Amino acid sequence: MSMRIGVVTFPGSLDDGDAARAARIAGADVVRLWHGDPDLHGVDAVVLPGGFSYGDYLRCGAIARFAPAMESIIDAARGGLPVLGICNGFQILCEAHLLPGALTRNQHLHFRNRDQWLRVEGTNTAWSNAFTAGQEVLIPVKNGEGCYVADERTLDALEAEGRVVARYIRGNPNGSQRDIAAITNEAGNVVGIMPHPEHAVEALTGPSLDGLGFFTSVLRALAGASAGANAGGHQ
Amino acid sequence: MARVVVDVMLKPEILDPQGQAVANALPRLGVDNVSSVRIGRRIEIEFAGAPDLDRAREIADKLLANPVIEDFTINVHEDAAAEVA
Amino acid sequence: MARVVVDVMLKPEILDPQGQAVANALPRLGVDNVSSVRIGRRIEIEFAGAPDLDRAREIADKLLANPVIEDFTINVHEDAAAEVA
Amino acid sequence: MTTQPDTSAAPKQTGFAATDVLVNEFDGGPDTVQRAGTTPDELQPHTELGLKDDEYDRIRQILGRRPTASELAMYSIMWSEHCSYKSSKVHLRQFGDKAPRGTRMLAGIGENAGVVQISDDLAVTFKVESHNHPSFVEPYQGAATGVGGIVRDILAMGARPIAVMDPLRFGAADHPDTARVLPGVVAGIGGYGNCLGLPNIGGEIVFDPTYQGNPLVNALSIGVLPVERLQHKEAAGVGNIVVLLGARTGRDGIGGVSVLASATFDDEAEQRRPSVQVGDPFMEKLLIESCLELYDAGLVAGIQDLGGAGLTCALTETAAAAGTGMRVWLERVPLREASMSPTEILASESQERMLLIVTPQNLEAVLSVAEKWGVWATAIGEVTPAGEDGSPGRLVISWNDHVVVDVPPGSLADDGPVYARPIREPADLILLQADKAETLPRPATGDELRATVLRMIASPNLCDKTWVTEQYDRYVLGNTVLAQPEDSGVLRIDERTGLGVALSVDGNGRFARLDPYEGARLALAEAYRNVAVTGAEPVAVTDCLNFGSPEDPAVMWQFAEAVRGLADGCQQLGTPVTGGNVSFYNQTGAAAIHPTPVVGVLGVFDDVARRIPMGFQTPSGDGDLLLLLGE
Ligand SMILES: Nc1ncnc2c1ncn2[C@@H]1O[C@H](COP(=O)(O)OP(=O)(O)O)[C@@H](O)[C@H]1O
Repeated sequence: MSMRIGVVTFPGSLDDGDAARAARIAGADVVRLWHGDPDLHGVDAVVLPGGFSYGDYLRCGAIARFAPAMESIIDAARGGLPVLGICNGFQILCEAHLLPGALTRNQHLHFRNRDQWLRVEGTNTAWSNAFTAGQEVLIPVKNGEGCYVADERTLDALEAEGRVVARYIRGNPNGSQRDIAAITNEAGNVVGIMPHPEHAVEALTGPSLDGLGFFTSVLRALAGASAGANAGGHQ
Repeated sequence: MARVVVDVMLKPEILDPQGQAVANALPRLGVDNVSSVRIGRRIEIEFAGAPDLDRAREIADKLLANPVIEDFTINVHEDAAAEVA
Repeated sequence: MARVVVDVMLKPEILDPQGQAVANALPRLGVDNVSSVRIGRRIEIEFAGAPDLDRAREIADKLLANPVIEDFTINVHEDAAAEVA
Repeated sequence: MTTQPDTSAAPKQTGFAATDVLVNEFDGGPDTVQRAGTTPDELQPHTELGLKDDEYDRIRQILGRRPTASELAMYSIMWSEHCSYKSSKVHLRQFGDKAPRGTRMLAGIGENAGVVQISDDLAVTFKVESHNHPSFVEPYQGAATGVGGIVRDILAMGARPIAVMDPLRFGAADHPDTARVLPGVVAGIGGYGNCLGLPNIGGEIVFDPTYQGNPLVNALSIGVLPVERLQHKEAAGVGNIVVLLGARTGRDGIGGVSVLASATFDDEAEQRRPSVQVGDPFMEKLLIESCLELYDAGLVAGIQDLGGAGLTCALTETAAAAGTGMRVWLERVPLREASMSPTEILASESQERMLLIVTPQNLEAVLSVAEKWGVWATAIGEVTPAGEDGSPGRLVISWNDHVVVDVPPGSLADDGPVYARPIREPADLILLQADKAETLPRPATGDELRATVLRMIASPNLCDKTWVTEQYDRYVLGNTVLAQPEDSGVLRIDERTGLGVALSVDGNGRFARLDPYEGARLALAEAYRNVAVTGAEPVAVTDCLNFGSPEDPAVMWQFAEAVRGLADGCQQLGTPVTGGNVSFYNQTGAAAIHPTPVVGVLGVFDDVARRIPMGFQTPSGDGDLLLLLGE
């Protein structure tokens, strides 16, 4: 049975259709979720897409975090549901305290869109297990507030626990501390990533196909989990 | 040490999408007694020597506020002792 | 009418690129006695009835400020009579 | 009940804005139709509102009395150059007369935007428009609302907007004013377009001192629609409800269109600043989603965007197009400031609003879609019958039981003044043309050639534009096949079939200054070539004609020549002009900008996978043959 990935649309979500397309190309069934609906319709994983939810007025992600769908997602994520936040989705996950730290205004103060090289480091997550540690990938960034900040203790902990999922290489596009582009929570089911893997899934429209790995990862993780469950669970 | 605080707010007749977005979000937090929210900028300027109000006004006028759509007010804060939450 | 003002500023240890950009631009205006500029948000909340400080604190805490990077202060302004520039 | 506009709350004198003259309507309430009948000799500020004496006389003739304050404001807006095309109309006719409409065009000049069929079931709509003057006054908001405005034109045709482009002209790159205007304009275009989720797929950045006091900010948008979703602006169906959808109405940009875009632009700009509007791209995004949902549910009988001329334009155009009348209750319009007068409500340029015509049965459903998306929707009026003798209906607008407007809508929308302005070739043209390129020194040695090439590459007009284009999202929506640094933007329209389009915008003001006829043809040819070399078949043209004051015969000559050139070029290529925009009064004092026709060409691909990018293809690059085609 194929896996069902939910993609949430908030007012002001922009890359929701693209996230859905990427999940579909990866082989998932896509379920569109509405911010105002607390019912997650039994999906196996959730993507919080990029965009400017609620115009990103006040702070990016600050208002979206209180959407009824988010309340359910926060609970489910604590229970292990795989959740990927891309760009605005990453900001929402930080605002919801599912991930540590915050995303602030790019240090050069401009919105920046470019094709960006990343090094995937943490491959033990639901969303990055299809990569090999150290693999270099090319994925578009496009954000105005993508500068990741956290206190030194948090940053040290992220590094020590292998929770930095990806780092910017060959140039940091926004001033993120320690070149952080993506992180995960302790359990590895929740990942926030500032660049846009959903825009690197087709040769015609993207700079590479490297983004697909994030979506195939979760299918692998889910398949592994259900195979494990069928086999009577993990040791 | 003294600092000068410049508060920059949109002129009252100018649309404030930020404030509106916050006001619209409040009912979801269970808040229903707020009639309006306006969002502006607060800029704290620290001077090397004595706080220089005239200078601050000049900076505000030229750099901090956009006179087309914004007004500003200036205050001196002797080591800011506002009620900290 | 009374309004509650919430000032949200980045914590001192968080880099403020906007403030820095302003500070860097000052010498070009001939200003050389400013030692630092920080830029935050000023949020004016008007209540339907009496100003509700507790409510305002709750809103600030949950929505207006992100405690990871920001601090806030709250004040009540009785029909704002600050020095208008 | 008090009906007096609260003039004490009007906080400021805004220089030359319609409201200052009109808000002080009179002691007992607003200026009503009834009062206009009994006070025929009351002096009215028509000159301040940009109406000529004979134009004012015509209004009195049409109404058989003096206009009310609100009516006067409406005529001044609708008969302004910007809205009425009064100086350009006689020339623009050539577009329709010369180039064949073709079988693809579903809607053409006169609609909000031209619509071109690209497959059995899909069509695209595209148009380029100017927002020059507002962008000089307040670069960020001017440019942002320029994008917002053109996107609503596209939306009004029934299309989902899918991309934007931005042809820009600034003064000298090292001029201090350019340092103020350019970053604001770029940030505004990016801020609005990025937040709206529209990829930016190309544009132009040109520096020339001619634009120093008058930069050009043109914005193009393209949208896609199923053929059967094409929308119309007619307020058809007597008894249908008029619904205002989107943002609340405030004192934005009152007098903006008639003042900013229809008068010579000079130092008084300072005083006109308050007529700037602020854009809210988030609201526009909600407006787009709610309109599309309404279209798909078949709930819309007619629709018109609210652009520069606000409610005035939307009400009169929808009614005039249908020949019906309309009854509007202005006090129902949701306001940001309660103290607004009826005239202000009619003249407001508040952004992010649309006017819908819906049947009474559908009203509930319309309101609930709006509620779902969190936008205001308010029934403000209804469609009324045409006259019993078959004459068009009347637009009757009241405000708290005072009838403040009672006009034939066609007299505002269609029967404005038309001028055949005098034209005269600029006196300096012969001298300019005599100064040929052949007289310039040429690099004679290898070193000189090298130095010339380096200087050219480093010049602001030719250097890398990434510092601008990086601020625009080109990926969103996931259908961008080519964008910068390519000469055309290419979009996939249909994921299943690979159907796609190419778009290029080009213009060359320096060339047009030397020869506006050839300059316009050159702009067309360049855009046409840019589209053709991607592999797309060019099928349609849009244009934005940026010129100085039409009251200057030399400018008018440039305009006439450019239009003639563009129309002839389109005829020769067999490609119709589907829509566009005229921007006059681009000048500082007596000095007009270079005549700057900006031309956009749309091309179609059956399969966009066959597009040809401009770079050499790796890995096969080695050993490929280079061929030069043409003379
Ligand atoms: N204002 C702009 N907005 C978006 N794209 C732009 C803008 N200006 C230039 N571009 C893009 O940058 C690229 C290079 O521009 P330019 O140097 O003007 O190219 P060319 O001279 O070949 O027309 C093109 O793809 C063009 O579409």
